[in-house]
Amino acid sequence: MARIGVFVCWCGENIARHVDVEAVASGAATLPGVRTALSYKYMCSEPGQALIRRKIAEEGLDAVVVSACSPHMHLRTFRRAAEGAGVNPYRVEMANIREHCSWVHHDRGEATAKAADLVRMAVAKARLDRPLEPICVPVARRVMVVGGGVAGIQAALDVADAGHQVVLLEREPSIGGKMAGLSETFPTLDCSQCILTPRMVEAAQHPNITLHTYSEVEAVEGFVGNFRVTVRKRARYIDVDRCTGCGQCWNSCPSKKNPSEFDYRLGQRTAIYIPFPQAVPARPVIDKDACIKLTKGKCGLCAKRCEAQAVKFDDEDRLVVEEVGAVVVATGYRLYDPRTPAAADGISGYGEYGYGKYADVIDSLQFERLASASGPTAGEIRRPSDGAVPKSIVFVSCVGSRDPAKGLSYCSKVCCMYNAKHAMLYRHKVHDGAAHVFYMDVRAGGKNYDEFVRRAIEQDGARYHRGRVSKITEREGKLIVRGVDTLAGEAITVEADMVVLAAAIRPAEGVERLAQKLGVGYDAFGFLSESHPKLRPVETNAAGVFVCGACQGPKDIPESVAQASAAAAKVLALFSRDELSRDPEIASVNELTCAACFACERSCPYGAVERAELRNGRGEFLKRTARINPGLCMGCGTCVAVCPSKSVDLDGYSETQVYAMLKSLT
Amino acid sequence: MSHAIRKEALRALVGSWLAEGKRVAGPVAVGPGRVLYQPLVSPERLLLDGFIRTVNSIKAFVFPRHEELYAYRFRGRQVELIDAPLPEEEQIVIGARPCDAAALPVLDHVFRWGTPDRSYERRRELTTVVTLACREYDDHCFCTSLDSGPRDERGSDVLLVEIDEETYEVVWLTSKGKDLFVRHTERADRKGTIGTGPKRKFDAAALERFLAENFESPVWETFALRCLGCGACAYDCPTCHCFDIVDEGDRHGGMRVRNWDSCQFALFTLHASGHNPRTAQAQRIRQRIYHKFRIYPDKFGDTLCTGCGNCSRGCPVHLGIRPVLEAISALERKPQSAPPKTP
Amino acid sequence: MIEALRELARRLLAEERVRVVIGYGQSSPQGPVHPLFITRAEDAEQLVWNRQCFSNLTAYLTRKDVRALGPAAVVVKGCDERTITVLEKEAQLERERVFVVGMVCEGMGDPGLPKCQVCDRHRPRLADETLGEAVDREVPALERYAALEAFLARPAEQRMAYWQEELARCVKCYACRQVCPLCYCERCIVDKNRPAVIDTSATLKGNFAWHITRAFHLAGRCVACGECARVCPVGIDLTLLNQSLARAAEEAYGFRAGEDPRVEPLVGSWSPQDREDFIR
Amino acid sequence: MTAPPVSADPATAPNLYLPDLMEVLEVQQHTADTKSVRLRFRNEIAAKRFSFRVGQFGIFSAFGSGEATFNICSSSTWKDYIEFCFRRTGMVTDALWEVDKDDTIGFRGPYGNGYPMEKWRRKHLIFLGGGIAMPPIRCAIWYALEHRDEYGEITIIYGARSTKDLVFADDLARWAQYDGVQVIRCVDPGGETPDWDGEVGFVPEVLKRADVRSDNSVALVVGPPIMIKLTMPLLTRMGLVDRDIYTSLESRMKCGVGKCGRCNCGPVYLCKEGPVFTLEQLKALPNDY
Amino acid sequence: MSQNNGFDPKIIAYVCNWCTYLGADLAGTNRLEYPASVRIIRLPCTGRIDFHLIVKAFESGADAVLVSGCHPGDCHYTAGNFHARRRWTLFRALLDVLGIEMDRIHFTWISAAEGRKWQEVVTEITEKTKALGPYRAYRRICEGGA
Repeated sequence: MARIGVFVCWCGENIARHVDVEAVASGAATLPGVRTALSYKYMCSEPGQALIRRKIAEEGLDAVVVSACSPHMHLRTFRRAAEGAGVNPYRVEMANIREHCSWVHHDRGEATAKAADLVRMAVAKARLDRPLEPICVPVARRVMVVGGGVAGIQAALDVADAGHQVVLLEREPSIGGKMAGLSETFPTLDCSQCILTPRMVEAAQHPNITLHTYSEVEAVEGFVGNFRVTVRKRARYIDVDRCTGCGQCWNSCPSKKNPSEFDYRLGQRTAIYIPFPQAVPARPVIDKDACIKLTKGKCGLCAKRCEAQAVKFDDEDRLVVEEVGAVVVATGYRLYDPRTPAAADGISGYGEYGYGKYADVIDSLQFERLASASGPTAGEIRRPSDGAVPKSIVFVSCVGSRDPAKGLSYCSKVCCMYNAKHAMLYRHKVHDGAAHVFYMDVRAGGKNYDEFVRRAIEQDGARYHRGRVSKITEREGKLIVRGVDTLAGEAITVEADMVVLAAAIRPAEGVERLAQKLGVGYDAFGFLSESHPKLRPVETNAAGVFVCGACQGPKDIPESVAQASAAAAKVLALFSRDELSRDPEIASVNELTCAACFACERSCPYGAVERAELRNGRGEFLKRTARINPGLCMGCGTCVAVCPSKSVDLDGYSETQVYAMLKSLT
Repeated sequence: MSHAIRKEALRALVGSWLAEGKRVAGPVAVGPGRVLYQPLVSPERLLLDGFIRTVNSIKAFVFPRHEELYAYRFRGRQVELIDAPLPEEEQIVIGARPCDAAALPVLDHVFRWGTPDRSYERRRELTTVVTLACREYDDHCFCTSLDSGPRDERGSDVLLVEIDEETYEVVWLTSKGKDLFVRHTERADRKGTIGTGPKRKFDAAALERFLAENFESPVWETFALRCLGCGACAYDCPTCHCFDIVDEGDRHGGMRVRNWDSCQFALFTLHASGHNPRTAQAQRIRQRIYHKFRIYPDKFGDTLCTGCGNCSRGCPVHLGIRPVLEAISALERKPQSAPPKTP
Repeated sequence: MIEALRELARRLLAEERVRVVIGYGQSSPQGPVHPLFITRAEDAEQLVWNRQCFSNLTAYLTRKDVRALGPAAVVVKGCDERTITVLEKEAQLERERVFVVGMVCEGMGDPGLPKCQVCDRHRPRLADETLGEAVDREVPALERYAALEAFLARPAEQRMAYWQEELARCVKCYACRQVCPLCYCERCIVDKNRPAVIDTSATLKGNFAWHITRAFHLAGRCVACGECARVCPVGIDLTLLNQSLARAAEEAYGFRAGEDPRVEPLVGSWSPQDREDFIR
Repeated sequence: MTAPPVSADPATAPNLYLPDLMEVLEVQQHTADTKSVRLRFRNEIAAKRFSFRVGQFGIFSAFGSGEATFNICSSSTWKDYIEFCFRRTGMVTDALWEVDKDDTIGFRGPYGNGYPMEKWRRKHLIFLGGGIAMPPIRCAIWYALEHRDEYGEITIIYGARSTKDLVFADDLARWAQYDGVQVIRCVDPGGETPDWDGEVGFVPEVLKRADVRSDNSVALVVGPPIMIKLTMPLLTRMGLVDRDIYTSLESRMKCGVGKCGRCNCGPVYLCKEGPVFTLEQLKALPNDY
Repeated sequence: MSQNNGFDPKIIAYVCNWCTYLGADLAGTNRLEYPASVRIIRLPCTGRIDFHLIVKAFESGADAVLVSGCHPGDCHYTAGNFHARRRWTLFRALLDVLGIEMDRIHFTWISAAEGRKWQEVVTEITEKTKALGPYRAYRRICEGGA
């Protein structure tokens, strides 16, 4: 027979005011299996815990029910206390008579009755708690950082500098991410590439960092401390080890008129190319759809020119497996596409702005390239349609952002700042140019941020109009921008040579698929979910997987970098342990009754179910069965629900326990 | 000379019983071609002809499929037991088939063996069985192969034998039965007549001989593959009486009940140790046959089967006892030959 | 057709492609048709094929004693064959160990069973060899669920009353379970008692729990062969329960069990777009 | 012919299935999954009425969970309590596992035939037991020891899978104290511990090795089917005749009074005509137990 | 319908540990009052909640059942609630054909941030259930016998 102690907390007045704690305790004393039941002012206080420990000793208790606050508040506390007195921590239950009772029910009779029920349920459960031991798993001290933007690079360098191996994964041919394409950065206006490139090189040359560019995550197995990540290295058609990056190949490539991804289609590149001069690694890739050799079978000039003989047209995708103990996701963002019609994900665009229709309506990242010294116009602001220098530019804020009607309700956070920056840069380069900014609100929270915006307006003469742009049309090579100035309360029309749309920031393409592979949650917009918005900002609900940068939500550079270092710190904390102990409240299979239909396997979010064979003492085959890998099981219990013969059960929330709780309510 | 009752008079009589608040049960149509013994709500629903046999049997009225044995209440660490009240209500089963009625005296043996089963006894007392002799039969019927027949009187209190379209002869066999009918019959000069029933399908003596030697015999495998292992045969059977005892209740207390059970279920004999003497369906089929045709007769002198054929009629794969017994007597006729290879 | 069937059975056994042919037999010309297991080529002439071949023989494919015989050939109708897909998806049989003999079927019973009235699988599609010629008639889903529709037209209280009366007759003989090709669990949940999930008593309580469970365990699996209802000794129309789930699957997910071997089982897969109009 | 008159008047006849309420006096845990429970009738009259023969069994209730059948493993000579021993294997034993001093459980019985201890008088006794099958032997051993002068030499060979699986270890020690009693404890190979002072090997082997007096002897063999199967022939070889070799069969039982059909094995109902059989009778039974 | 005021309904709530349970905690922290009719059974995830639990709840005398977990995409175990959602959709069809009173079974997504929603939901279903009265139909089933 279980020997249970029930400890009812007053929580000062918090519980006692509305719940007759004495009555609850004396009622509990009569329950089957209960040896002692008493109440105390503050159970979580040191004397309260001491009381529990003493009673455990005196009454030889083997299970404890604390009737107090939420288990999310103090279950750990009381488990530790009970363990200290020799009771298995997993034989401690809590009845939440504060958050779920005294704080929400003020009729003393009702509250007390409910409290009694909650205690009865907890006792019924505690009676059936099996003593459990934490599961220990070794930690592979090696991290994979997914995404080679500024956040990823930062995280990688921090961990690598601490002396641990890092695998840095980048989907593009070069690391650097969005920041590598920016012109100058607010609020200091220092050159983006100038500060980033050294870090890129450092990452590439760091003895502890293995770089996989032009690569993506194919599959993820395993669990915290022991992930097996399969990486797809896309065919580059270049032997990276032989290639010296001399440039002979791309200089000789006849296929020159391919839109440059790096310049957001404002510039062109050859079929064999490096995305930008400072690319890391400085090794080209061949665009197999543009390459004449690969499409038509002719040409092959690059190969002829390559002294290192690094060009290999027969290259293929390769899968490599990396074993790591933790994963940092830093996949960054993409810009919202302002075109209509609605994309598959129900995010619709602004057809009325004519993006994609008028060559001179561009988005902010395209403008960054125009303003960048390494850009297609070598830093001169020239409009795409005819290369003329625009005499007036309209910058439109909140294109997509803060607009639930378009499917995005959030603020993209950085637009206000870069709009000001863009206006400024434009005015610096085109002194007689007119910079109009249509905005909803100017959000310039941050060190020297507001000052920066004010500078744009006051010193650099950017003209700010508070209001949305309703329509953009074209007339005789001019863009007619119609909008309202809600402050002046009048409709205004601006004739512009160019329009720059501050399109919303969205998570990078395909991040949902990655999240599913990693078991990380994501919100309706595809931004990855942190464990706790305040207290665990870089952790996720998938143990051992961390997030940083814009994949978690819109961020500017300093924030992303800070978060990257935070993620690195978490990784290092994880790596400071030889082995991890995991919660043992997991599923297990009754292999004798399992029908081997593997419904559990299909429904397990963690791939923790294995197909196994049951053999007798002499090793003869008896039957097939499902088996749970305790290392992988996270204890969600979905397998229990789908098992037709109920041959799977979940410790801590077992069938017997749930039914016992129901019975305790009869 | 004999006693007779016109059919509509009989229906009226049933109506009057119901009016008196008596519990009356009889054949009722519950679906296309499906007739069950059911408690009657009105005499109109009573079905007297147009079907061969009910799917279920009348045993349910003396041995319900679910019966409280007693109740228990938790009183702290003590327990209070409340004996189940004895059945009080008189009940009349009308339109029973002879093969149903005949099962009752057979069941009496086991329920009275050594210590009598109280509630069974009580229900037997309270139940009056009005049997209707069979004019029709089907391939499944084999009463005549077991020295029974379409007007077997065993277990009946009254036997009705059809005289013509309108009238039944009323033969009362017990005072209980007489009391029910005595003031409601008219004199008739004709007696009810019915045929000789289904042709004999196997030789009971041969069966006896076979069972004496062949506990281990391939014949038991013969039908095992086909048998699905459900309990339809046992539950539709007038004589099958295996039961289970379980508790039902909540945290305050509950009932200990007995439920029908069947030896055809794989778990029927599963021991706590995990050992199971009958792991194969063949063994379970064998047990059913042996229990009915050897064990029970040896112990109590009666065959635990009345040849109603329900086990075959209700069987999802038309198995049941008869095909097995036919196969056996086929073997007995030419003992040297092996059993049919193909089930 | 029947000769072709016997010939095929002979061949399969003679060439030892299979060890047993699961088909239909008949003890006497007018007697009932029952499952038949042919293990010797010379016995193949015992096979029959007529409008009384109700049983869904795939139920035998998962049985230990049948499996023990070795590779099997099974005779299926269009309605039965879907179970093979489901069983394969659920790792209950290796398709290559089973030779599926498809019989073109004009409907069983006279008049045809309700399911035959709305059958859209007169000709099996998944069989290794199909005997007979006929064309399928596409039956609009609505027609397939007409009986269910009619039943659902009754108010809820009446539906509840109906089931209370029907299930009161259930004696828990488990014929519905034993005959079902997809009820292959080694230990049925109703026999589980640590803890007991379902009252074993044939009371209304136990019967509701049982039939809810039986039906729901077939959610997205039941192929509507209708055997459970056909064999119910007390005539409970279990197809109504199965159909309610089948229709929900078809409506909500465009899913029909056993229809397409490439489609993943319904329960155990999901899509973020799944409907949830009933969730607040 | 109609049914013979009812033998007993149901109005006054007792309810066969109604158990007596027992107070738990003591619970003793023997292994990780076996316990024995000592019970006393809560009702005085019932207590006085009650008597049994060793080898008989009872049906024990954990109210709310159900009934289970166990041999009464105490000696019939102990008047103020009875004992039973169980292994935790199912729903009912899960519930019994929870019982504690002062709790209430139900008891029906005694049922079954029991051992013919009178017939065994003035004979040497050989007790062979395996694992959890010790209880049905224990009652007979104690009975014999309580009537020490009526029986000859007593040999007890008891084997378990491992030292952790021995039940009633303390009894074993006490029996060894009696004159003319030889107690041999053994564990399966691999089941021994460094400090194990008993034998290592399976019961049949140990029996072969042991020096056991077999003239004018009866043997009681209880244990797993395999052990019985291997031990019986040895005893025959030692010169015991089939009717002097006894065993007690395990069986699934529900009613205990020959009605539920569960324990039927060939011509016998184990609950009424068993569970104790001689090898002679066993050979007559079909292989269905 | 009568406002059975004498009757306080018994409502069993199966909630997931990570969203709805915390939502209910938040309701407490914010002192949001609501009827004391609900008894929460905390499970790790809605994925763990199978149809038996709903049946069992009614068998144990519940007048209504609430099943609640994380919003789609927020599942602590990434997909548990997606699995659950599919099963519920199907199960409701079955209950409907059986004539089970559908307005006694409630499904909600309540996040850890939605203390207010928890309060609203509990208040609402309590009122609704009060209006419906005790679930006599299922009581009848449970006491129906054979």
